[in-house]
Amino acid sequence: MTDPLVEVRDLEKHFYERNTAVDRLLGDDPVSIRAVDGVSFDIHAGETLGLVGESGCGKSTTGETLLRLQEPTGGSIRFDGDDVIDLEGEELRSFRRDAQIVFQDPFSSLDPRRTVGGTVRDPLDVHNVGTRESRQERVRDLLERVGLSADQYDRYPHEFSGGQRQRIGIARALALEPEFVVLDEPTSALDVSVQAQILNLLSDLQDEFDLTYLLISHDLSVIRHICDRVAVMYLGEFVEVGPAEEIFDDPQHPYTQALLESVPRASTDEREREVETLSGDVPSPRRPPSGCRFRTRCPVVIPPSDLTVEQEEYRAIMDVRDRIEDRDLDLTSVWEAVADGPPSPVRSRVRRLVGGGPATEDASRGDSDPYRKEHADAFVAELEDRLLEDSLSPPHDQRLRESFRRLVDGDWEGAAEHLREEYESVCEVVSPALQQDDEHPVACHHSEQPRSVQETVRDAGKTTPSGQRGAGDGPD
Amino acid sequence: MVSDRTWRNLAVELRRSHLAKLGLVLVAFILFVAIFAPVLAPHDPEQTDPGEANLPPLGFSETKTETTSEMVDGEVQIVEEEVQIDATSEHPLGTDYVGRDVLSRVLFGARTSIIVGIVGTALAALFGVTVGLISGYYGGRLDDGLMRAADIMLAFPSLVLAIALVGLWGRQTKKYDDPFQTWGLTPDMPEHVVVPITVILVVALVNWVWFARVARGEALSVRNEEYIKAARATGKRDLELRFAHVKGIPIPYPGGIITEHVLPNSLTPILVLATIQVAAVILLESALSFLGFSGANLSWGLDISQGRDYLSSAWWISTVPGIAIVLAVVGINLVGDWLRDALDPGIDQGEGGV
Amino acid sequence: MSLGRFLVRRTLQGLLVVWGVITVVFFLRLLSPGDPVTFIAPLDASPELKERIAEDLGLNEPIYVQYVEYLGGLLQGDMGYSYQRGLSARSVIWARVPATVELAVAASVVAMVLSIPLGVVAATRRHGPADYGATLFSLVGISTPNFWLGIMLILVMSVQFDLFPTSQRQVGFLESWAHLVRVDFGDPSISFPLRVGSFADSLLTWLQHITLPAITLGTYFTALITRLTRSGMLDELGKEYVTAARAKGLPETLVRYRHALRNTLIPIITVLGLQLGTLIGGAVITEEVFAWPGLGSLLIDAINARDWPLIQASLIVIGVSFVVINIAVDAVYGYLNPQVGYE
Amino acid sequence: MSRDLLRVRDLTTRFFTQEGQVNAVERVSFDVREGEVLGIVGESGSGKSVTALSMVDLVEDPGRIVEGEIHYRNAELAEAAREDTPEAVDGEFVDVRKLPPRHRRALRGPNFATIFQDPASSLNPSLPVGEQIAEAVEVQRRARANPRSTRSRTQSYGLGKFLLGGALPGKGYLTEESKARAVELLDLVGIPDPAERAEALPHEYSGGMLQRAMIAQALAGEPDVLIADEPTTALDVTIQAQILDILRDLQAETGMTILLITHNLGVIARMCDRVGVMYAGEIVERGTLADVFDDPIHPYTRGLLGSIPDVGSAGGRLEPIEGNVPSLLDHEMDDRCYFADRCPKAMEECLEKPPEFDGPGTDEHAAICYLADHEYDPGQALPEDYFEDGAGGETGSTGQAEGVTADD
Repeated sequence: MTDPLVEVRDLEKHFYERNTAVDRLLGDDPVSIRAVDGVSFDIHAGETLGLVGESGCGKSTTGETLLRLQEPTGGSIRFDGDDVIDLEGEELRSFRRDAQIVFQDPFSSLDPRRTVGGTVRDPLDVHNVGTRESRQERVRDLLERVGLSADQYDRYPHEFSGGQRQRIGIARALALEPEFVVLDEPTSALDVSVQAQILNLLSDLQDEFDLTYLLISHDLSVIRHICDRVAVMYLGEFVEVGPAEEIFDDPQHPYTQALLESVPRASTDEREREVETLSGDVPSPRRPPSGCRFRTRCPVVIPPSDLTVEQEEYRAIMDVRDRIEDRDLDLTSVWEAVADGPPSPVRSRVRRLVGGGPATEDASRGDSDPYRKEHADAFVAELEDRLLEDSLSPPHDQRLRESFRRLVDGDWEGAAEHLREEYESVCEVVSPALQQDDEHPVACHHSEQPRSVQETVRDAGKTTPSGQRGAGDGPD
Repeated sequence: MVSDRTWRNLAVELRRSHLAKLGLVLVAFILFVAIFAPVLAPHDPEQTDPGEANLPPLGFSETKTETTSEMVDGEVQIVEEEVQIDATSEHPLGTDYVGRDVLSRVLFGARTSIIVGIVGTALAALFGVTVGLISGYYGGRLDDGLMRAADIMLAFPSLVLAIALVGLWGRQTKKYDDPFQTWGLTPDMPEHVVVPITVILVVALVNWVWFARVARGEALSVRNEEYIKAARATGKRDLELRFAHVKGIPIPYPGGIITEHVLPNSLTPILVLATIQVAAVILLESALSFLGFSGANLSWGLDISQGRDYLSSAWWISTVPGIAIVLAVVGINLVGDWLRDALDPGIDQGEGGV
Repeated sequence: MSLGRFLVRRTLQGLLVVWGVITVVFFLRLLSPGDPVTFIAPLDASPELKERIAEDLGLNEPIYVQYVEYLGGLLQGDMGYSYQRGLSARSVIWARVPATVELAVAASVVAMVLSIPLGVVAATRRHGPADYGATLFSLVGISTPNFWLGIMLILVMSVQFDLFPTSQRQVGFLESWAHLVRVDFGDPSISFPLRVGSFADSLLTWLQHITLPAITLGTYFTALITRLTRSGMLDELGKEYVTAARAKGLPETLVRYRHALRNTLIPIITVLGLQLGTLIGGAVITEEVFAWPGLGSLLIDAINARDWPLIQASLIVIGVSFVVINIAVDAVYGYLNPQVGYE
Repeated sequence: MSRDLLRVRDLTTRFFTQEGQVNAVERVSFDVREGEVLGIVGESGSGKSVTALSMVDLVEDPGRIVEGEIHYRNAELAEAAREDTPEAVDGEFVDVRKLPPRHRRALRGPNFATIFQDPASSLNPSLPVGEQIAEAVEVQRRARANPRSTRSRTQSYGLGKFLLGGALPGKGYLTEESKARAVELLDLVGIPDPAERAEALPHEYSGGMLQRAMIAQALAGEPDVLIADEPTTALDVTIQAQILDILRDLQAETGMTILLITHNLGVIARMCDRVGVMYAGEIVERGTLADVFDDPIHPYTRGLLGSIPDVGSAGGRLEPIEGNVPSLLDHEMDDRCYFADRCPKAMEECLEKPPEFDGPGTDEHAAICYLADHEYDPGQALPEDYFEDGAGGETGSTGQAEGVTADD
């Protein structure tokens, strides 16, 4: 294997909110959003690596950070052997000649005030390649090559359709004859029929100029059509990487499986196909879940080995536990519901105004003790009814009620601890990781994990299915 | 630079809206008057003629009872006589209390207003847009700092700050000889055009904040467009010195992303604000000269102020220049609306301040 | 982020701006030609008086010492001394503030009451007579210099029809109260012969006096808000959530007032804050035209008389009051727009 | 087969923009059966969204519904309309277009409900979500409270009430019952902890949750027909699956009829019984799902199906449809099959408009194309660059017509 054209190790990109001068004065510590949190991958010359994931998972940020359009906060990037991160001035500009990008939105990627010819010629002017005439000549060839006609040189972007504008964007990217091109959702904004034209053009260009692509997309069918290898991303981390056929025909990570299952197929038998949809929403990157970040939605989260529980029920219990751990419960409205029926508009309006956010100050502690004792059962019942779709089978229902009882006096920590002893999963304690230089690494405790992860699991006194039954037979 | 679509939008909007047509006509008229005042004016605006004082405009000749006191054989007697004062075609809009021709003064007043309006706004735009673009494009602490400075400037109403500054710097003016005079076309007209320098500087200093805010807003939104990222991806610098060789002479000009991509795409709202600002500046200039802070000798505000004491006897001295201001400012505002509706209906309505 | 935190942030930013205002005003003096003493002392001041002023204000010390002293004085309410009038700047200003406040409030009330409904009607009945009327009125309104409008009102109302007294604010709303409670207002330069008569009588006089100036000052403001309301409403009515509200079957009036108008008012309030400068600027001129004994005319007299300490004090009062009002406007904005703090 | 609920005949909507007249929807006819999911598929610029808006009379300036009838089977409505607008009534069907505007507006909510593509911009950003749903409930409660004839235009809510409502909480438009019902609806569409979430603002919701709230709001009036205009286009694929499941369950439980409009053929396959394919403002092919997907007649449908990369198999090269979507500007559309300039099987005869559907009532698989009744005859084929120099050439047609807003 020749060494890869692009080598990325533990790439990180964190954004900081609320750190203006006034915030610091107010003592607000800046909130860090870990958009890209330590991803590693290689791309070999002539190969197309697909980067797939839902919106907000950090795939576009990865693409832009790779090209230094955004400054990485950690990790290393090597392009053609030399390190990209500390490139400055002239060296950075020459790196840019070899690595280019095509953007998503045809209406925002072209400067409306400049002619099409001017836009494609811009890179050549910046690096003053050849003479003014030779540049114009080159631009005319490029326009023809991407399927437009040379005499559209002096037209403005508003005179072209979405598909034609993407072709102009591609022509601009190829102006400096790069080796590596990042395609950031090149066809997401296009109609299906036009998308096919662009995808064909991209693969023709790859063969003709032996380009290396990093294709970023949320559309799995586009990824499957073009890519040789695929990396699946979730909330800033890679969960699975591998050759396209293996990822699509035999996905290992529960998230990849759910992703593939959710895509509706355009065939007549699609109606009868059983689809097990993922529950819940993507958590906020400001407070990613501990351990495996997919555990809050994972349909096969691993219960402690000594506990016998149905996955359905375990998922419900884990959802309740997440909310208690994050204190994401408005106890005041529960008390109101218990005390006098539906919450009165005035009080809730005032509470929202004074900033009584769900998790911060807890008005219930203000009520006198005997009042709460007497209403404790009603409080527990109301909480149970709100949080659980259908009641749990014993002994779990009892255990949860005990935990809710602790919430009666607002003891968040006690309630969380009570459930943690019994139901804590390895998934929330130990973060799975990708096996280095493995053909098809999977960051999930159901699959073979690197040595370091196995040790942490053992230290935490947990066990994983793969640990017991050896590698790669996937979840039952 | 200006694409044919922009011209087409302007033409389409012009055909559609009558107000736009009215606006263009008014502005064209005011500009024409301001440039050719010496040729158009029937009299020298500064030439006084006590005999012809307080003549009413055409169509308003009136009879007035005048009371004069006379010494008639040793006692003071009040004699009332009916006096017939007729407007003359010599002075179509009448004369002021020292007999100067009101029409000529209004024509020359246009010149001062337009000069202050355009030059003042241009200076404000130059400074404001530069600050706004830099602050919006780079953001962060620089942006915070600049915007706090703008807030401080905004804390003073434009007129208040203007008066204070004029109070400090005095009412300096500069004389430029009138081109028509140097070509000998208008011998009996005043040789010099008196330009109130302090007022122009003050107006620019007071209004640059509106340009900074609009430019910053535009730069903030344009900065995230993908064509800016694409430009950076090709290695283009934000700002770099470029030399354009005009007939062999290298003329330096600022190149790079900010001037070649951010500025052109922020021009429309800046252009619309500029038109509104010219109108606002004309109002401000007339207010300053009304309060006696302008130093320009031929200004609409000054005439209105001088006519205040003769309201009951010669109402037209104050009224006519006022109407001229309203016509000019309405015209310019209509042109501003036309530009906004045609080019970028989405611009918010943050009117410039007076 | 709750409303409370948002207000604290805005107040901090406001204090920063207030400090900026004071600093700018203090150093404005350096822009003037000539040495400070001749600049501050009254024109006819004798050399000894000049010496005393120089020593009194510490003009010989380095500038930053003066600045710190000046700031210290300000904090204790000492806003400088007007040598020309022989009065402390604070008392002179304090006596003038009620007149300006009265005028500004009267003008804003006129503006708000007229312009919001006018703007809404113009937006909802597009291309109808109301729309053209409102557009024309608001266009002429913002294009008319308010001093000329004042003079024309005087010409028409007082000279021709003698409806309203031309000038000299006889009795203020506050004074008519004072008439009842016997409060003395220090500054002799305000002449207000307190006529004995019923409260209603003095109120009527007050109304007579304030109508013309209020209309003069209020016209520009009314025209401006009408234009803002109209375009704001048109903007909101074009948005998708209005179409969705109609798709719910909501009656048009509900869509207009509960949804579109409410969202239109929110940005207008912030622009109002900014435009307050225009109101105070306009007040300066209106007071000059109507000889209204407010802060504005005081400032003009001070500038004409080159009474620098008084100019300095007036600028600071105007600047600081502007910033304080803006914070209040932000509070209303925060209450109305629950999204605040998240943007 | 279940009975027809809706019969749309020759629906035509046009936008009168400065660039000229845009024929967004051109004599569209289709039927909707009770309890079925009818899919309308088409790319941007095909007029599918304008069709949806035209059904609920929400086409705003500069657009106007020029002609067309929408017959809606509703016995009670037919009875009520028989007195003042007899010409609108035909048996149990009422032509909604002929009802006075006020009565047409009254149909939105109890009879027709609509959900839109981008939930974030379909809700008022400064009002809590629960309150906006309660509004929809309140409108229906007040509508039902007084009989149809005396229904007040403003439901007694004018400017005065708005000012009062803002000040005194009790006085507002909403009542306790409508707020409680809103919470129930939120629970019905699977939003966790609905009582508390009802008070949150739209920006505190994720895309998926917002779309659920929109569905809850649509259910407020228990409508006969739910018109879903690209309901999942703005959502990620796992969230899209959740929303499609909710729609399927609701449809199974309430037997509600759904008119689903989307460009995603996968979504159509997953949800719809019958399909209409739209191109350049016309329905060019219609039939059951199996007919249209397994043996499509119209070359456009075949082109569409051919150009989708299939996630199931790593197919070879895609066969795209060449050229661009026509601009729909009246002066640029000559009277021929609008797809001819992009059609691989274009023939001489295609230069005249192919025949309309015969009887739209029938259920069989049909397409507006000569290939429907006879084979492709290469002899008659149009030369390759026939449309190159003509108006329809690739460079000739300008970009998207600016004036057209809601059709893509």
